[in-house]
Parts: sequence; C-alpha cells; structure tokens
Amino acid sequence: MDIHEYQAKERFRAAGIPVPPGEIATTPDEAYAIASKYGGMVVVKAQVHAGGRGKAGGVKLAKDATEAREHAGNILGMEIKGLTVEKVLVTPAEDIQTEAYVGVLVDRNNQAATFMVSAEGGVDIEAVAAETPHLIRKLVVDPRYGILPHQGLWLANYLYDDPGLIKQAAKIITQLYHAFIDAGASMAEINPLVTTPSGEVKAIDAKMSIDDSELFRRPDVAAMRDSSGEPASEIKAREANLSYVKLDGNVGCCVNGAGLAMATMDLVKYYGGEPANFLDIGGSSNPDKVVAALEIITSDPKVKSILFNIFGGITRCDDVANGIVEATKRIDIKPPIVIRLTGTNEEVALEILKNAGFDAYTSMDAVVEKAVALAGAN
Amino acid sequence: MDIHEYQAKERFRAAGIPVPPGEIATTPDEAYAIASKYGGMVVVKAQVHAGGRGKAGGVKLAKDATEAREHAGNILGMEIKGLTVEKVLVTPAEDIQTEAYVGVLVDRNNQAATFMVSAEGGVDIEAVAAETPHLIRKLVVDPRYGILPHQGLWLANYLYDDPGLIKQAAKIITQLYHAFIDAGASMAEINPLVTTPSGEVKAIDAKMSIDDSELFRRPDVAAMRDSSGEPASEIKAREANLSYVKLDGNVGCCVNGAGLAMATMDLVKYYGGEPANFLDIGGSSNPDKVVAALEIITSDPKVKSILFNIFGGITRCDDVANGIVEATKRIDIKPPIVIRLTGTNEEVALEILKNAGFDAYTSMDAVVEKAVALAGAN
Amino acid sequence: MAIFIDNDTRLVVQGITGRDGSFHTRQMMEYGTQVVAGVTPGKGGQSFEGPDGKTVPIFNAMDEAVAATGANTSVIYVPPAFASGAILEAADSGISFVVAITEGVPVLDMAMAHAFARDRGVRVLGPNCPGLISPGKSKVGILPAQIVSEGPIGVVSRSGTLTYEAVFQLTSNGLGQTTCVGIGGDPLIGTNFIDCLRAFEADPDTAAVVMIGEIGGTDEQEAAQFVTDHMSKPVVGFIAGQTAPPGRRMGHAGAIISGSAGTAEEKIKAFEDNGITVAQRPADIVGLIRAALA
Amino acid sequence: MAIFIDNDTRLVVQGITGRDGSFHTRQMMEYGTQVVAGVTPGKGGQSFEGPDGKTVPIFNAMDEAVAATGANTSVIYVPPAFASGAILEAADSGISFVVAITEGVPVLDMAMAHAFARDRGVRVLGPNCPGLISPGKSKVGILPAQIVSEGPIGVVSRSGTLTYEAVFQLTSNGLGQTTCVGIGGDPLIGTNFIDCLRAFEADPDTAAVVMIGEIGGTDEQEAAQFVTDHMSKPVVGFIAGQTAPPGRRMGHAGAIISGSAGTAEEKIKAFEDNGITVAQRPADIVGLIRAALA
Repeated sequence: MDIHEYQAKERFRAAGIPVPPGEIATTPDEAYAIASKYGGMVVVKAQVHAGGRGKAGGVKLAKDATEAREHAGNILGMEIKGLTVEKVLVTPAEDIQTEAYVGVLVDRNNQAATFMVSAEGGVDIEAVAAETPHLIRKLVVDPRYGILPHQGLWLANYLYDDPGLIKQAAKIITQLYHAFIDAGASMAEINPLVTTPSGEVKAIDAKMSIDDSELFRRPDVAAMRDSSGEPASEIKAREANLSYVKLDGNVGCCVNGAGLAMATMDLVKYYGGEPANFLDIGGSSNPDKVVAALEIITSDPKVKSILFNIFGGITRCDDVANGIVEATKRIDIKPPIVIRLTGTNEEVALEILKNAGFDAYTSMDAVVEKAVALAGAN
Repeated sequence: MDIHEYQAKERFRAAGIPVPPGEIATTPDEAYAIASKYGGMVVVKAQVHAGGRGKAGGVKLAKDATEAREHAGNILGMEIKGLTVEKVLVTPAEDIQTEAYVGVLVDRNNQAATFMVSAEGGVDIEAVAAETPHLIRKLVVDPRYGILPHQGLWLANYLYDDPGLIKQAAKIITQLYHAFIDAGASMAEINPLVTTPSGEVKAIDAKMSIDDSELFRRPDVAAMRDSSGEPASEIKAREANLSYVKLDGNVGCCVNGAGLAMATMDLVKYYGGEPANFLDIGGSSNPDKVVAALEIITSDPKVKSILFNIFGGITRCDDVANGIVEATKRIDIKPPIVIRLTGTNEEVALEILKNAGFDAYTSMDAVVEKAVALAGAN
Repeated sequence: MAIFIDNDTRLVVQGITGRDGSFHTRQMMEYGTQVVAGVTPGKGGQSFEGPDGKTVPIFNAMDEAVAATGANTSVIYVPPAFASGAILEAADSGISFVVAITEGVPVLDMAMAHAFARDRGVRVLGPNCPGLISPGKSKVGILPAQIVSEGPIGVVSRSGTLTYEAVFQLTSNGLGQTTCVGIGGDPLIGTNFIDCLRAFEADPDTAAVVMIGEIGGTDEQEAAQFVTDHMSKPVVGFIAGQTAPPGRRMGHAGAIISGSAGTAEEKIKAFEDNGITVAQRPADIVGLIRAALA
Repeated sequence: MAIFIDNDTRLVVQGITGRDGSFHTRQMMEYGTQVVAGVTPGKGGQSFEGPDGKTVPIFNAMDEAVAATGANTSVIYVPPAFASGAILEAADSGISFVVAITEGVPVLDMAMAHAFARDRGVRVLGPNCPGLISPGKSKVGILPAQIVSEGPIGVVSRSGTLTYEAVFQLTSNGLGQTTCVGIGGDPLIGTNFIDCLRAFEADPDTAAVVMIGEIGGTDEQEAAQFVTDHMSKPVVGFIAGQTAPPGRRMGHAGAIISGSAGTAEEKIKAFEDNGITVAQRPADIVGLIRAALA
C-alpha cells in the first residue's frame, strides 16, 4: 500500500526527522488560506499514488497565497498516470543549499532492509543505481541488530563533509529506519534530503510504501489508506480480496494463481490480443468471488471477451464451474465468456458448463486463441 | 540498584503483567485507610532492599483494616539485615491455588538474559538451582532476537498443563522480558507467580535489580532510587562516587582498585584482624575523594585503625600522598592511619608522608600487619 | 533419488488441526507421505484422524514432537500472524527442513526468520509456496498429486498453478519428474532457484530441469549465471509477466517490476545468454525438454 | 613470542582526542606500541601529537582508519554511552582484536556487542579492563609499563591494581612476563580466563601462568577444569574476596556473590582440585611460581 507524501511526513515527524510544516487542501480556497497563514513562498504538491508528479505538473512553486490558489486550482482534479488528484499539500518553500537522497527498502538478495544514499538528490535513484552505481552507497541492515550507530555515520559520511551535517544526517538515517520498521514498510525514502544555508538537514519530500501483509496488525497504518483517485474497479477488487490490476486491452482475464494469470496475459499478447487486466481469483471457488470478478471485468467498457483459465489442483473444477454458472445467473454479462478448466474433476465441470451454454476447453492455448478472436470480432 | 517490590510491580503492570492492586503506607493509619478501601483480607509487606523479609517477620496477613494497622505498626521501623523499614505495601490477599517461579537475569556464561522457571514457587531459586536443578527449566535469550513466541510457550509448558494457564504464563514471560529490557535490569523476578481458583495467572511478588550502568540513560528508572533505610555511609559513598561496602570489623581500608581492595581485606583477616569495610577510591588522586573516603570510614565508630593501600600505576603516588595530607588537614581523624604506597613516584610520596608524620610502607603485608596490630591495641 | 524430500522424510504438520492443515494432511497421507506428528498448542495429547483409520499424534510444541517422533521436516499451515513464529519454532526444534505454505506473512518477520534459520543451518522453503513433491516418494505442501509422475525431470518454479500447468504437460507427454518444487512468490524466500538447481545438478536421477520464473527481483538472472558456472544438465526456462506493467504488484508480493528492474525481458535475455532455452508459451516446454534430452 | 599483541600489532585508538585516550596514547607510544591511527568522529583529517614529535593521523570512522593504515587491533577509551557502539564499529571494520577499557558500559549493550563480535570472529578484551602488555613488544591499554619485564611468566587477571601488585613482585624477583592480560571485572567480558590459558599454553615462550581471580561467577571454576583437561604448563592461582559478604557488589560489577554461588572458597577449592597451587597472599605468588618452575 502506498501512502501519500503528507502521511509519510507525519510518520517521519513522529520518528523525530526534521520535516517542514505543511497542510492538506482539497480546494483552491483552502490552499489560499494555508498559504496565507505561512506567508511567503509556498509549494503546492499533488498528493497522488503515482511517481513523476513533478514532470506531470503536479508540483508548483507559488510566490504568494493568490498564486497558491491558482496552482491548486490547476492541480486539483488533474489526472496523473490514470489517478485523479484530490488533495494538495501546501508547504513553505525552503531555502535549499544541497540535495541528497536517502532511502531504505527490503532487498530480496540480502533478505534485509537495505539503505541507499546518494549525494545526488532529487533524482530517480533507480536510474542512478543502474547507470552510475558508484554514486550510491549501500548498507544492508542486519535485522538481528537493526541499524547501528556507526552504520548511520558511515552512510552520512558519504553525503557530507561537515561534521555537523554528518551528525544530523546520521540521526535522520537512524530515525528513518525506525519509521520504516514501525510502519511495516517495504520502502521509505527522503528525496531530497536537503541542507539549508543555516546548516540544517531536512526531509523535503517523503515517500513510503507499506507491506500489505503488515496491515492486519497495524491499524494506525491501515487507517492511512486513501483510495481517492483510484479506479473504482481496483477498490472493489481489494474489498473482494481479489488481486486485480487494470490494463488497457480488451480481453478480460480471470485466472486462479498469479503466475498462471500472468502467463495467460502473455499468451493473449502472443496470439495478437491485448489483455484488459490481471486478475487472480486465488484458490477459492466461492461463487461470490466469481461474481465480484465478473462485475469488475465487465465494468471496463473496453472488454470485448472474457476468458477463464482455471487449473484445478486442490480447487475442484466442478466447484468453479458451478460458481461461474451461478455468477452469470446473478449478473448480466455482455461480452462472450470462454472457459478453460482442467485438473481435478474436469469432466464433470465441462459437462456443467456445456449444459449452461458456455464454450469450454481443456487447453490453455485454445481458450486464449478463442478469446482473442472473439475480442477482435466484437 | 535494587528497587522495591511496589516499584517493580509498577513496571510489571506497565508491561501488561497482571499484578494485584496495592498502595504504599508510611504510617499505621495510612495502612488502615488503604486496607479499609480494599475491604477483606490484606497483606502488609515491608518495602526494603533485603531478601528474607518473610522470615524476618516483614510480611503479614491481616484479616481486616484494624489488623493491618497493627501489623504496619510492627513492621514500620523494623530492622531487616541492617536496613530500616520505612514503607509497607498494603495489597489485597489473593486466593492462591498454585505457586510457580519465573525469573530472568543476565547470565555470565551465556552472555545473555536467561530465564529460569520452576513449578516450585515461593522458594529460594538459588537453593533450588543448587540442590534440585532438574526442577528448573532454563532458557537463554539470544539478544539478537529477543524472546520468541515458542520460547515463552516452552517455558510456560513447564509450569502448567492447562492450555489456558500456559497461554497466560507465556504472555507474562514475554512481558517480563520486555520489562527487564526496558528497565535496563540485571534481574527481574516473579516469585511466586500464582494461579487463582478462577484460572487467572498473576504476579504476587515482584523483584527487580537495575544495572547501575544503565541509570545515566534511564531517568525514569534512576528516579526510583530509594535510599531510605540505607546506611548513611553508603549513601555518602555513592554520592562521592566511591565503591564502599560496610562490614563489621575494626580495620578501616582505603584502596585503589577493587581487586586490590578485596585482597587487602583478605590480608587483614589473614593477619588476624577484621576489615571494617571495602572501599575503592578508583584511579583518582583527587583530595576531595580522599576526604570523603576518610569521612566515611571514620563515621563508623568501630574503626580502630585505618590503612591505605595504594599501587600507583597511572595514578601517581605523590598525588595520593598529597591528597591524604590535605584530607587529614581538613578533617579530624581519631584512629591511627598507616599507609602503603608503591609504584610511580613512590619515593617522593613516602617523603611527603613521613614529613607529615604518617607511618608509610612499601609492602602490603607490612602495612596490613601494622594496621591489625593498631586496631587490636586501640 | 530426488531433492529435499524422499522416503526418509518424516513430517510434522504445524497447524494440523486448522482447516487447511487438516485437509492437506489427509492429502499428504493419502499420497504416502510419512506424517509422524502434528503440532497445535493446547491440543497436545490428542490425535489427528487421517485416512484409512491412520492417526497422527498431536503435540503442544515442536520440540516435543521432534523428540517423540524423530521428525526431520515440517510444513506450516498456520495464519500469517503466527507463521514466522512457527518457522522460528521449527528451526529451533532440531529438524532440518521447514516448508512454509502460508501466504501473507509480513516481509520484515521473514527477514528475521530467515536470519534465524540461517544461524541454525535449517533450510526453509517459502513462505507463500505450494511446497514440493518427489513423485512416488513424498509430498509436502499442497501440490496436486494426480498431475505428477516419476521420471527424470526436475521442476522449480515461483508459481503454483503455472507449475501445475507445466508439470501436467510433462506428465501427459510421458516426462515424469524427480522433484517438483514451488519456491514461492514472496520477496524474501528461503530456498531460491540456485539452491534447487544445485540440488538437481547433484541428483543422479535428474536429467534436465524446468525453471519457471516471473517478473520481479533478480533471482532468475542469478540462477542463469549459476547454470553457466555450475551446471552440466540442460535447463529449459519460462518467464511469466511479459505484459505486466511496471510498478504494479501482480498477485504475488514478489511479482513487481521496480522501475526498469525485474522485467520479463531482462530475465529472458539472461536465460538465453546462459544457454537456457526459453519457452515462449507453457505449451512449448515439453518440446524444448525433449530436444534437450535428445 | 607473546599472546594477543606483539611487534606486529598495529593499533587504532578509538577516542584518541579524549582526556584518557590522549594520555594513554602517549604512554603507549612511549612504550613502543605502533599506534597507527586514531578515530574521533568529526575530527578526521587532523593529527594527534605524540611524544618525540611523532604524529598519528585521525579518522572519522574505523573503516577509514583500517583502510588507510592496515590496523589490526583497536583500543577503546570512549564514554560508556558510546563504548558498545565503538566495539560494534571496530568489529565491523576488519580488525581482529578490540580492547575495551571503558568502565560502566551497560551490560545489556555488551550482550549485544559480544554477540556481534562473535558473529564476525573478532576477539574483544574487556570492557572495564586495564588492557594488556607484552613486555618489550607492545602495550595496549593502561597497564603501567614500568612494573613489567620480559620473561617466561604469563599473567591473567580480572583485576587492575591487584595485577600490578603481582606483576611488580614477579619483576622485582627476576621473573619477567610474556604477556600480562587484565580481562576485566564486568559480568560480561569478551576474553575470559580459558581464552588466555589456551593462548599461554600454545605460546612457546610461556613457561608458567599466574591466574588472579576474584569472587563472582564461575569463570575461575571453569578455567580450573580447563587446566586439568588441556594444560601442561603449571598454573599458580590467587582469589581475592574471601572476606566479601554475599549479595554486595565489591566495586567491579562482576564481583558479587549471588546466594552461595561465586564465593572465594569454591573457587579456591576448584583451583586446588585441579592442581593449581593457590597463593594465600599476593606475596606468596613468587614463591609458588619458583617452586612450579623448579
């Protein structure tokens, strides 16, 4: 789960990291009021779960409250990578001397939280890591010990020469680690970490992603979920406990298992089609889940055909077949549905489906080819 | 630093451990008022930094408030192992079904916090450990991981058969570990951990010792220091940053270094005397420390002679000699002082002392023999 | 021969009395797995009723189960909140192999659990994995037994049902398996591709390996390098997620392209650069294996 | 030969610019110890002025100091609040031996620091110890150099000034030392009696060992058993604290009799039971050593 910049800043502030003040506006007038309160120049920043806000025009410097209102008017309602901006953060403009990058994420290879810092701030760290890895210092944090004092200093030494700045940065790095752990995060980032002419080190931007598996035990973090601006279909999928990602094609896919779901999308492409979505119904053959899946897929007007690809292992194919029949009784579905079922009890399942008037297959290639053809024809 | 039962219970309660209520009384009337509030039977317990309160008559069951007042009257002011009781804890009497022991301390061999639990509660665990070690289950807690869920259960499994009791005890064990770590303790103990007829597990007594080296960074713990009932000489020594332990003999000892101080005491005994104290002035030759040391030693009326045993390494003997001369100018000392100084600048030091009229030696045996002889003669 | 589990596997089921645990315990026992003990705190002393009138003793804790039964392997079907604790307990009990089926275990819990297991030299498979099966010998986890058959192919995969697809096609075409291992789709897994490849290389009965990867991370790239450096046996690969968009988690917590890292393209290229023939479709795997063995 | 430190010891002083650090650095340099670097965060790039116009470069961090100077040993003179952090940093920097002089380090900090050092295979001496000296070769810590001399006796002790007493008597009677080690009086110490005995046993130049213990814990008892099991060289012992009352801390955090455990009596008995001749007084040590070597 991604959280907004302003939410990440709240967590950072609670961990002791110096973060400039800031308030959320949902209307231009609110932005005006906040900017007036601060006086002077402010930055108006779109709060949206998408990278590249700046390039998309979602971050603007305003010389006064009137300009802040104007910028907020432009940014609120803007679409960034398919998400609508419904909130802006209004924050005093800082006098910046240097910009650095400090981030921590769970690293798969080291099986541990890993810091990356760079004296090149305000940049895309993945691009830096790929193109100029020598400009990054990395530190793997042994989970058994947590971050140790000398490790924070070692990272900070890479960013600054001045002992005062190093000391502040080392403290911030340790605090960032604690904010990361306390939130059950998979990533936490300060980009940029700035220094001011008066010698302070501050977090000007903040980003944090939460491990979804942590939410059940962290109600304070779960409460930060903000679905505003998210596609309704994805919200509905999450509520129904389905893994769903909307794409741009016209072949709706409903599959059990994430790997098989991706392979099915790839096969749609292989046969010249475009998948409309990723959707994993999981191991359950519960009709309610199948209904929700079909409602979500059909809510996308681009979808011209729907394919089911089910490999029954523990899941019994007849259960799934019954679920599909039941689901299509409950809701009205326009695009044609083609179904591949194989594995446990497949014969019974195919019988059920044929009786209900569905095209049913046992080969994955066959059903995908058919779905692509149907989508092209419709 | 030892803390009182009621203070340990406060920490345990804050960690979530079920602890019966209780309040502190410093007068019999206060004890009466507290007991009246609770109604029914109460226990009146001496709050004093000494073991064996029970045997000494410092813990009494009272059937009502009137009897509680009476018991408090007897216990307050009582001497237990040389310490005066100035506070009693008044707590409702619990209906007890079983008694177990749960403790955690820093184990030298394993270099880690180590639990000991026994289904035999209310006992001297060291006696159990020495005589019937098979009645104890031990667990070394790896500091890198802390106590793990299955470890708490493993210990609790040893205490009870009932799953409900096991679950409660496992939770208490984990909470005790956190209380131990959060206080910077060297020992934390629940003795007894009881079960009630209604199936609850509770900490009826609580004991905790704090690592003195933790106090500088734990003001909340340091604030629990209660010197009431402690000998004035030991309080004064602590304030002067001297290591001092009062003993029962008549030869006052003032030594630099703990090992040498113990060896000096032993040598006093070897030559037929009895040491009046352990005192380590540390590495410093600061006259203020020497003055404080002499004040403390001479405050003990039993002291008949005073011996200094100084091995000058980094410490310069002439500094110490000047310190002694200076100190004896500032305070009036009755018992004779004999001094052994050796090591760095010893010749200068012996000269200074002889000029000031002190008996000065370079051999440890000689000075101890002399001090013992003087104590016998006085 | 086979890898990781065989006829000597003596299994404890952690969470044997739960819904999933009891169902899959029966499935494993029907397949012939030696399930020697179950663990459910508070239910020690009871018995689990297996198929054909067989029973399995239940213990309160792993150490008791291992002491009483000589178990050497455990499988975990407990809820996410307790799964990492169950792994720690298993790793502390004297067994050498822990298979964690549970999905949704917090990643930071797993960072600690993996460190703990490494400290003790215990192999963990998963979490969030279907387990593994050595056809004709032992099954640990949830893989459907009816799709496997004995033979010379090793299968290792990050996915569940996609593995079934591949194994089913192998079996249907007369290509049996030594062991099929699902390593799981989480970011932090205990046993990775390289661990399995090393074991298959050392297993005299395995003639060729099918390796099924997906987007996210660099495990496949490192495995490909390992094939060049350390393997004599042919490997056929497949990567799912060519059409996955960057930055979105595709079901599995580990299936996410971060920026430009972890794409199907780079994995396929790594496979090809290291002599692993890559199936474009799952249906192509059989043909490539046949060609490799020819 | 000697143990732990010798002519090849290349020392970093952590906390070189502090009051104690700077004083003892000069003392060590005067004795001939190769002090190759100092570390004080924020003072990197400066120089420490030693005796005879010698200077020592100061670094911000241990890793930089070790990389620049090839140091293999460090000594720590930083305040208690930072001492365990300094040990962790040293253990992480590539050196193999850390001597922690600081007194008053929280015990739970040391539990973690010792675990960390063990993980990395780094030897720690202390904390709260006087350090060690190999006469004529190197001195690390605060032991007064003027009382030692070269010779065949190894000395290991939990105490500071009591060690000086013993060493002084040895030297005064013509019995020089290979190495004198103060292992420290804290409850959790890195290098214990057994570590030193093992090293002295292996050191061809050491002919006999003086072991000076005190009340508290069971280190002396285990060391005594070690002497029986693994030592061919004679050991003379002394135990301080026969008159110490139970339950009271005698200066050293580790010098406390818990209940009836850790008394001088049980330690002396363990010594005698294992063939270690026990000096009743410090003054008796020389005679016993002479007898042992005769």
